[in-house]
Amino acid sequence: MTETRTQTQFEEVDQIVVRFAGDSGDGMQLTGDQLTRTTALMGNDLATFPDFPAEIRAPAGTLPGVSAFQLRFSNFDIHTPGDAPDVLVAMNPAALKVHVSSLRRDGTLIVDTTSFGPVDLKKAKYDKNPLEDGSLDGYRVIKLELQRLTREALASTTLDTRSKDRCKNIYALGIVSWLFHRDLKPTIQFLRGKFASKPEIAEANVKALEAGHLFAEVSGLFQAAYRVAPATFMKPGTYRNVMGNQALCLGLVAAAKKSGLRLVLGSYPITPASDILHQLATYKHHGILTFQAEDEIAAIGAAIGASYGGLLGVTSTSGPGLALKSEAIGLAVMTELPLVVIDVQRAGPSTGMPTKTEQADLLQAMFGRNGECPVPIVVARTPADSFGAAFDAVRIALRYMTPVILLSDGYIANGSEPWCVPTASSLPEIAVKFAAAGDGTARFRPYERDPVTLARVWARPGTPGCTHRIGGIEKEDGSGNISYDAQNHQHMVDLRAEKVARIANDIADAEVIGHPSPDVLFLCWGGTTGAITAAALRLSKAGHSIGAVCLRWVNPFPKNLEAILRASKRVIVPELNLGQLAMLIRSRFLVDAQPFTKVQGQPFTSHEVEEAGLAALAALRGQEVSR
Amino acid sequence: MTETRTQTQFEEVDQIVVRFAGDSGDGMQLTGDQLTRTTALMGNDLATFPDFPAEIRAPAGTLPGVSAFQLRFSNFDIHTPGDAPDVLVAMNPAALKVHVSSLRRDGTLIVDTTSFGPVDLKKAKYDKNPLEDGSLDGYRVIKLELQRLTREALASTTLDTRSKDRCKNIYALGIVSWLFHRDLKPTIQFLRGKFASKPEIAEANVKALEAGHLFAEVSGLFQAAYRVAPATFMKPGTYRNVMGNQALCLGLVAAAKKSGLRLVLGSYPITPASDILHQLATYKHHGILTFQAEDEIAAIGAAIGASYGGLLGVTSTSGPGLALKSEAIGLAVMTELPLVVIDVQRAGPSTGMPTKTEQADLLQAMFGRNGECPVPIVVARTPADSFGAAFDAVRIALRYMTPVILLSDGYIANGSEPWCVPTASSLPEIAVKFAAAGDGTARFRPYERDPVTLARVWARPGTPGCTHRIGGIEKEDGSGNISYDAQNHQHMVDLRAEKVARIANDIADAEVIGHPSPDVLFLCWGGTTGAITAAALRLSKAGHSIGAVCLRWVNPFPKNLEAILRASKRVIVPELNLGQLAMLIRSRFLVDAQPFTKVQGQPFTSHEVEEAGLAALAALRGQEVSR
Amino acid sequence: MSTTGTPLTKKDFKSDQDVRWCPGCGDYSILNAVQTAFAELGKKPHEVAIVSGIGCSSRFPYYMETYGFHTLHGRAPTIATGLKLANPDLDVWVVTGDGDALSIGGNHLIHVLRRNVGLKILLFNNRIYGLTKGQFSPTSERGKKTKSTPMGSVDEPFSPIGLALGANATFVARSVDIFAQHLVAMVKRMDAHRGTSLLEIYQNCNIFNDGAYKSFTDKELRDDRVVELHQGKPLLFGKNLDKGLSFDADLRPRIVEKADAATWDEHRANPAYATALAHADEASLPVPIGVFRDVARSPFESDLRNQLAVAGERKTESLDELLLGNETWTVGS
Amino acid sequence: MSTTGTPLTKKDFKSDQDVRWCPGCGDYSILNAVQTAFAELGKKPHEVAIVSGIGCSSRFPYYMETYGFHTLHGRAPTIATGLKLANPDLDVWVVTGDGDALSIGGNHLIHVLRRNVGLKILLFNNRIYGLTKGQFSPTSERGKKTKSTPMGSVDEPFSPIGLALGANATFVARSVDIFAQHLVAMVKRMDAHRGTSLLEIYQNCNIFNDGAYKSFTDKELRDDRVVELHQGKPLLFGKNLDKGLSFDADLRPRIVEKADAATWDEHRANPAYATALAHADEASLPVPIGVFRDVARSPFESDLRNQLAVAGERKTESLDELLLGNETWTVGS
Ligand SMILES: Cc1ncc(C[n+]2csc(CCOP(=O)(O)OP(=O)(O)O)c2C)c(N)n1
Ligand SMILES: Cc1ncc(C[n+]2csc(CCOP(=O)(O)OP(=O)(O)O)c2C)c(N)n1
Ligand code: SF4
Ligand code: SF4
Ligand SMILES: [Mg+2]
Ligand SMILES: [Mg+2]
Repeated sequence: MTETRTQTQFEEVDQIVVRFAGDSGDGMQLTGDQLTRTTALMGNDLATFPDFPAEIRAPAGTLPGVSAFQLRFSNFDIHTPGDAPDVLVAMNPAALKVHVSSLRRDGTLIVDTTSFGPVDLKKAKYDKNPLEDGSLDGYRVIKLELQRLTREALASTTLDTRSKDRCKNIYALGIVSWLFHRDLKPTIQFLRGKFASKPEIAEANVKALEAGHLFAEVSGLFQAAYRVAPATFMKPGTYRNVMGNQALCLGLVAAAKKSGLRLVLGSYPITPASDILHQLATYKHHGILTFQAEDEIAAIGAAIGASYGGLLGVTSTSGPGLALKSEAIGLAVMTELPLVVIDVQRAGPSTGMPTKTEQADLLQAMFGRNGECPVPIVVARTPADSFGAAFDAVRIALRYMTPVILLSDGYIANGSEPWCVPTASSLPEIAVKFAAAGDGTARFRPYERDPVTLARVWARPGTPGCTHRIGGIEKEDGSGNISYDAQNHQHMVDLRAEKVARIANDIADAEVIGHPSPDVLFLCWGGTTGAITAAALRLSKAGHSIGAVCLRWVNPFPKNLEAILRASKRVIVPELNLGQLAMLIRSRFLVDAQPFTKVQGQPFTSHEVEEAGLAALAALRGQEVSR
Repeated sequence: MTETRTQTQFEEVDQIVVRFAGDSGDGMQLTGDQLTRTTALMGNDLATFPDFPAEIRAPAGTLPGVSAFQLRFSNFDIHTPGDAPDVLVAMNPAALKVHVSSLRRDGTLIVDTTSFGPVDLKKAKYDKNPLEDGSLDGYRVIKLELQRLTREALASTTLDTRSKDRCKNIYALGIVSWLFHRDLKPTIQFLRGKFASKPEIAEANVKALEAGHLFAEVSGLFQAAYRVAPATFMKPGTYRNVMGNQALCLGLVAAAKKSGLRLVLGSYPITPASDILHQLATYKHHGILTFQAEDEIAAIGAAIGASYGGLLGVTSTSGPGLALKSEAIGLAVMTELPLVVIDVQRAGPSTGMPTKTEQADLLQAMFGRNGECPVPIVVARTPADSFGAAFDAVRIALRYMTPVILLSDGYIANGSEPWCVPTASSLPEIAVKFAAAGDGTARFRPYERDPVTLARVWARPGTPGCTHRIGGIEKEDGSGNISYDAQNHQHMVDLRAEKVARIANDIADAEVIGHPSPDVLFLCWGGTTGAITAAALRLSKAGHSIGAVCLRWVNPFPKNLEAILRASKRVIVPELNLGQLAMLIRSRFLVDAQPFTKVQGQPFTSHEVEEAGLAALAALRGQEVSR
Repeated sequence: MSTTGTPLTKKDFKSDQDVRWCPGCGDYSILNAVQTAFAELGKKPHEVAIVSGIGCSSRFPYYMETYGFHTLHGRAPTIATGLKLANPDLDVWVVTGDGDALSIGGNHLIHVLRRNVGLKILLFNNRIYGLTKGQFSPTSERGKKTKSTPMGSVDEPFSPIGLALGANATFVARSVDIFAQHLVAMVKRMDAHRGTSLLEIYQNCNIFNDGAYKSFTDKELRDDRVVELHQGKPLLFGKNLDKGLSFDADLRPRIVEKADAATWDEHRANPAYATALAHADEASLPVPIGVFRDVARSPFESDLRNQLAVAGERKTESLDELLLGNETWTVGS
Repeated sequence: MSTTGTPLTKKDFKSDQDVRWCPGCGDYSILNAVQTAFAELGKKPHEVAIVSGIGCSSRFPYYMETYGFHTLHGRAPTIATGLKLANPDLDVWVVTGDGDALSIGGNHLIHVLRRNVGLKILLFNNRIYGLTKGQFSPTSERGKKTKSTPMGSVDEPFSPIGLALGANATFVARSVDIFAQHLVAMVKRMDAHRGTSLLEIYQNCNIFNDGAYKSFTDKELRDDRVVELHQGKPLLFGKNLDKGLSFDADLRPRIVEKADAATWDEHRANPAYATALAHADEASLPVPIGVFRDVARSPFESDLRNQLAVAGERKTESLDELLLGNETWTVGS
């Protein structure tokens, strides 16, 4: 059969969307990660979407236990992990049940038939065997007994059966690697590294990988393999693949270094923000201090304390944690200390659906504190964009002496894409000036301000001659003494608002993507940026007067936003909530911005957004005609 | 001199505004309270405004230690404690310094000259003696050595000097009582009650009161005494004087009784909400259970637990405490339990100015939680109106199975006014239905709903056959089982929003005060109601096309609000914040509602509001002309 | 769901929900033991409410055919307090983890203990954060390498029992997930106590902290490494109960001859001895399980309810009287 | 504000702000004692930071000519922790009240104690909420009648020292506002300790809880009602130190002949004896003041800083290297 090897047909395509789905014990995330790594190294553009189950490990074979990973890669500029996969690998009936409906009509379904007995089907809530009842007829179904194949491939090893079975996912990865013409080397390297202390296991996995690859080639089950040429549109530079939480951490560290300040993270674990704590904890050699506190309040307390001490205080959490931090954020506003508060949003309200994504904390970030308590809000728009968002958050926090809330979400946090790595020297310096030591003749005035930014002076405890007291009670401007004076309070409330408003002078203008002066404008923020960018680009390319603005700063808005909004005839605000940004825009500009929302724990598909855009355009044309 | 007694001139006036100001140790609040009681019993309409210092007892004689109490009473319908007092009683230089500027030009200033030495003046930050430098020239100044007068009056008693001096405020009350023709009896009764165990002290106080009264009459210092006839406009009924926090508590108890449920208050002390805890703690004989928890979170936790247990859970706090409760409010939303969360707002942000008033927690109440987490919001508008607001909060919480946030503020909480006491039988019944015991054949479904209100069924733990599990994770409608299903989540998010929206079917329509179809409409909520009502009534009476709507419910809005807004030509939203209701109105109705704001820890004066109304009207007329 | 008739069995306390812990998790044994104990105690499902926080352990109520409330991280004691105040006759249990109870929820825990609210608290101590995938917890040993502490933790752990004693707890005990009989017995002891009873259960998390208690719970080691506390009995351990535990002058526990073993008294008013055991070194001394302390103090909810009763006797007042207050005036029509 | 030259005096630690406690409040004596101790310790104002929560007591930093941070109710330990992590050389003090530290802030308190963060905590215990005008606190005696408990509280109070010991605190002591010399001495002892030191200070609130400690602090009663703990010395009290304190078999403290007095050892590894004293009955036994416990354990912030140093030695990496990571590819121009 060896001759067939040379006969492999390669079909050139411009993109592939593949999804792995299996039990949470099946190693789907690892499999996806490896395919992603290889794909990144092969120079494609890519985007990923891992979809975790809520439980650590729900009972094997059940619907709640299904874990999935989707990868899209291409030779052109992509912005989302794709709507419907071309290829679905389903490792058991539950995975099939949950995911088959999203497979493209005529897509390829690779299904492990090992466990399709009555018990397995029942666990997956199947009445009949889907492999037999014709319900999969529309797909190109490839049934494999993966367990048997893997065991056979590893027959010569000394591993016990259970350990052999654990290599099943890697065998499947081998198959897919052949199918998409992916290099095996990076994965082999990874496996040898991961199991360095257990060479037997390492080699068994390598064997399974290669066996899967060979099987795909020789079995003749696949009509052709696919090849996606490297992306060529990308701007020249050095690239790496990054996940959102990872890029966010790198942005924090880079900004800390550029400001010359040590970073102190106070955090308490919570999905999907925990990885920020984990990641930063590995940067101790960069002087990054991480502190796992007893709760979210202690975490932000420590961050505030660190900032008071003259370092860069950061705290990371998700929605319920942000709720707990609200009182303390107020203290940071009142004491005008720099601070970055990261909220990686998840589906709410309350505990909600912790492993699912949503964008419903915007108004909490804006208003979730007692009193008039303005805080600037910056958002991460894509996995790689999290770097810039974090960098910007630090820059503004230090320049304006203010807490900044950085909103990310579960979708970007765990998703990944290629990132053109900036050189350290290309990053802007962040100037930080502390109060100089005094000789004790003049009383130090902690609320003296920079006339441009209104930032107050920052004195590091320990500095001679700068002793001073601050706190959460209203204070007299300049001296910082406690004040209950009516006019002073008005002045300070206005001033704190003005300080945040002035940040607009220091942030980038909004950019319109797609049609440069569109009739229909999508206005979005955060993690929906990928889907909206893709939709705006496609629709405008197709000749529609549709464009998009994807905000980096939500508070304050960029200065040119109003003009852009007024120039367009219809503003659509796609959001994964019930219309939170829309509400801010409507009240601020009195523009009839229309929310386009979805609250299902899942990101928008580009398709959904495109339809909304076209519908808006059609309605507009209809109106124009009827006028 | 006795013959002068009969010669007393009484000037009939329709209203009086008097303010007492002194050291926090001087008993100004007690003095004010007594004058208020008497005035209430004499059948006047009245309104009060106590203004506390931040400290328990700041050093005697200093500016931060000044405590004040303002009383306005009348024979006509009044809505605020008045802008500028007619009479100011200043017990020391600091009190004079802080309050003299608000005294009406040509007003009467009664000043205790006992402590105007250099040290006293310095403490009050006076460079020169204001009694001598002509700065008080515009006022009718009456200088009294109150300490000496009081000591003389009590010369025959066995009290030590310090105890004698403590009667100074009561001596002053005697003077004022004569001046305003107030009955002494209620105060005498009070003094004898208060000092029942110390009859010597009681009698000394009574003596001081009577001596002050006599002194005022015989000294000839006053040209005339004033008489304010009882208010006649008042609807027939039995009246009492109530403070806001007190009325609020009575509303809670009444609603609990009308629903047949025991009330459990979980609370943690915080100014200005603590009195709710104190007051309810005295209602144990009504079955009211109060629990002083370890913090705000435990307080709301206990309230939620009580509601889960089938009782009426209530929690009370102020702004910083509401921030801490935000996560738990989300749980109550998700588990759809009835709960009343009371926020007596104070000036923020952060610790802010705890003894001062503000209305800046509205957006926190609306949005201060993670995820889409709607909560109805009811507001107390005046001290007496707090009764109805609390009653309504309970009624809706139970009818819709939802947490309700009740917003009050420091100004209404501590202010007082006459209240026409309803009879118990005139209050509406609040129907509560618990799930009936089951026989165990059918699984209990805790998320089955009333088709009209969407309220879920409420099962009291302990009921046979109704065992069920609830929690903060998203749940399947009907069964209440945990669900991560995308469509179910959308359904539940929409449903929770819809449930709150439907409350609009159950609340009173908005009423326009003043001009029935005004060109300029004031839209307000909460504690500014008094000032805005007064302004709207006065201006419309004066022929201006100005009216006002004072909202009882802010979420949802009453159904007829939109029509009212659209019918008026200009909407002004006066608020003690930077424009929070205005922002909700603008985004919801796309109406150019203009905020008119003040953030100074003080209520609006009617005068300020009137000016704003007239300015708006003038601008409108100008526009109309120029069009 | 049966609520009448014949004596109930363990199965009657099983809900219809699939149990979703990792295969092999110690939580399964605890679930089993609690269901067994409840059945043996003759409880009725509808008379029990179980309140939990957030964590793997806090999923517990879903699997019990009783009333259940899965609340917020760390806040279960507060909600359970409200529930118990609302309904003092209800049998209220709290299920919590080491993170839930001692990290974010530490304050609520010590406050219910001091108040002695009639709650029965099962603290699943796996010395790790399970649900958030393996960070160290306030009971993790020093130097613990986890995702959030790649170089090892530097936090000194709490002794949950020591802390509870410091908070003046009236009933404190310890058991182990796999010591099924002992665990059932401890659950029954808790049930008998009036006021708060706290049971620390050593629980294995086989995914993120496997073998945390292996060194003294393994079949072969158990006898020599565990000492059972029995009221009025000497502190003996070893296969043939041939070794003893006593206290030195500084009250440090130490291993002694059988004859010199100290006698255990769980009823001592002063918690000092129990404290001495709670802070004993786990590595060098046998690990105590059983009841550390059991003393009587009136439960919070009954004291509070008593006040209502007394107040009700002292003063009767109609709603009308309440609303009118003491001082009114009338405006005629 | 002088920061150089000649030795500083108490006055150098006075800020320019008017002190705003009620006349007669015990807080004045404490302020005085701390200023005295700081001066005698040769501290420099700019090297000290005082972090407080909210309460009358927490106004303290405003009156001290040092760095100061008046934070949130209950949260001072968290902010002080961050400050100490940021600057381990800074001399960080925490001022808190019984409500601030033990009610809303209880969890943060026990966590800094267990971690042994290098903070010096002055806990002003007046057994009442002063600033909010007189509700009972977690240290108020049972049956306390206050605004929020008109029929008396039913809460069992905490022993702050007992709780701290339960949390594994390394330094715990007690003093009294009006025992000026003792108080100064205790502040100095705290200063010398590495890690967290907690000083409970009995403080009179003459407005809302006047005379709370009168029964043993009054001049005439003091000798018979207070026992001072001294390292290595017997527990003696009485005018002529003629009475002793010892422990019975159950470790309950009891009054004995001078000769039979127990010897005090604050360095015991096991906190059981200190616990026994902490929970002793205040009404019937002399009240202990002085150092209950002083043991060595490395402070949290130095352990954490050490890890940074070790990590820095193990691996040097430029920002460029960090950003690039291990796997990159290049797109040519
Ligand atoms: C307010 C809040 N913070 C953080 C979390 C995330 N979280 C969930 S469970 C948990 C800790 C679980 O540890 P433990 O209590 O020991 O329970 P286990 O899973 O080990 O049984 C954390 C940090 C949360 N759900 N809510
Ligand atoms: C979040 C929050 N809750 C409540 C309060 C109100 N409050 C201020 S101080 C205090 C208690 C003060 O008692 P304690 O700590 O004993 O200090 P003391 O005044 O007695 O010195 C309370 C409840 C607050 N400021 N913030
Ligand atoms: S993660 Fe650990 S504690 Fe959680 S279910 Fe799995 S084994 Fe049990
Ligand atoms: S209220 Fe009490 S604690 Fe507060 S300042 Fe006054 S006397 Fe001191
Ligand atoms: Mg755990
Ligand atoms: Mg106190």
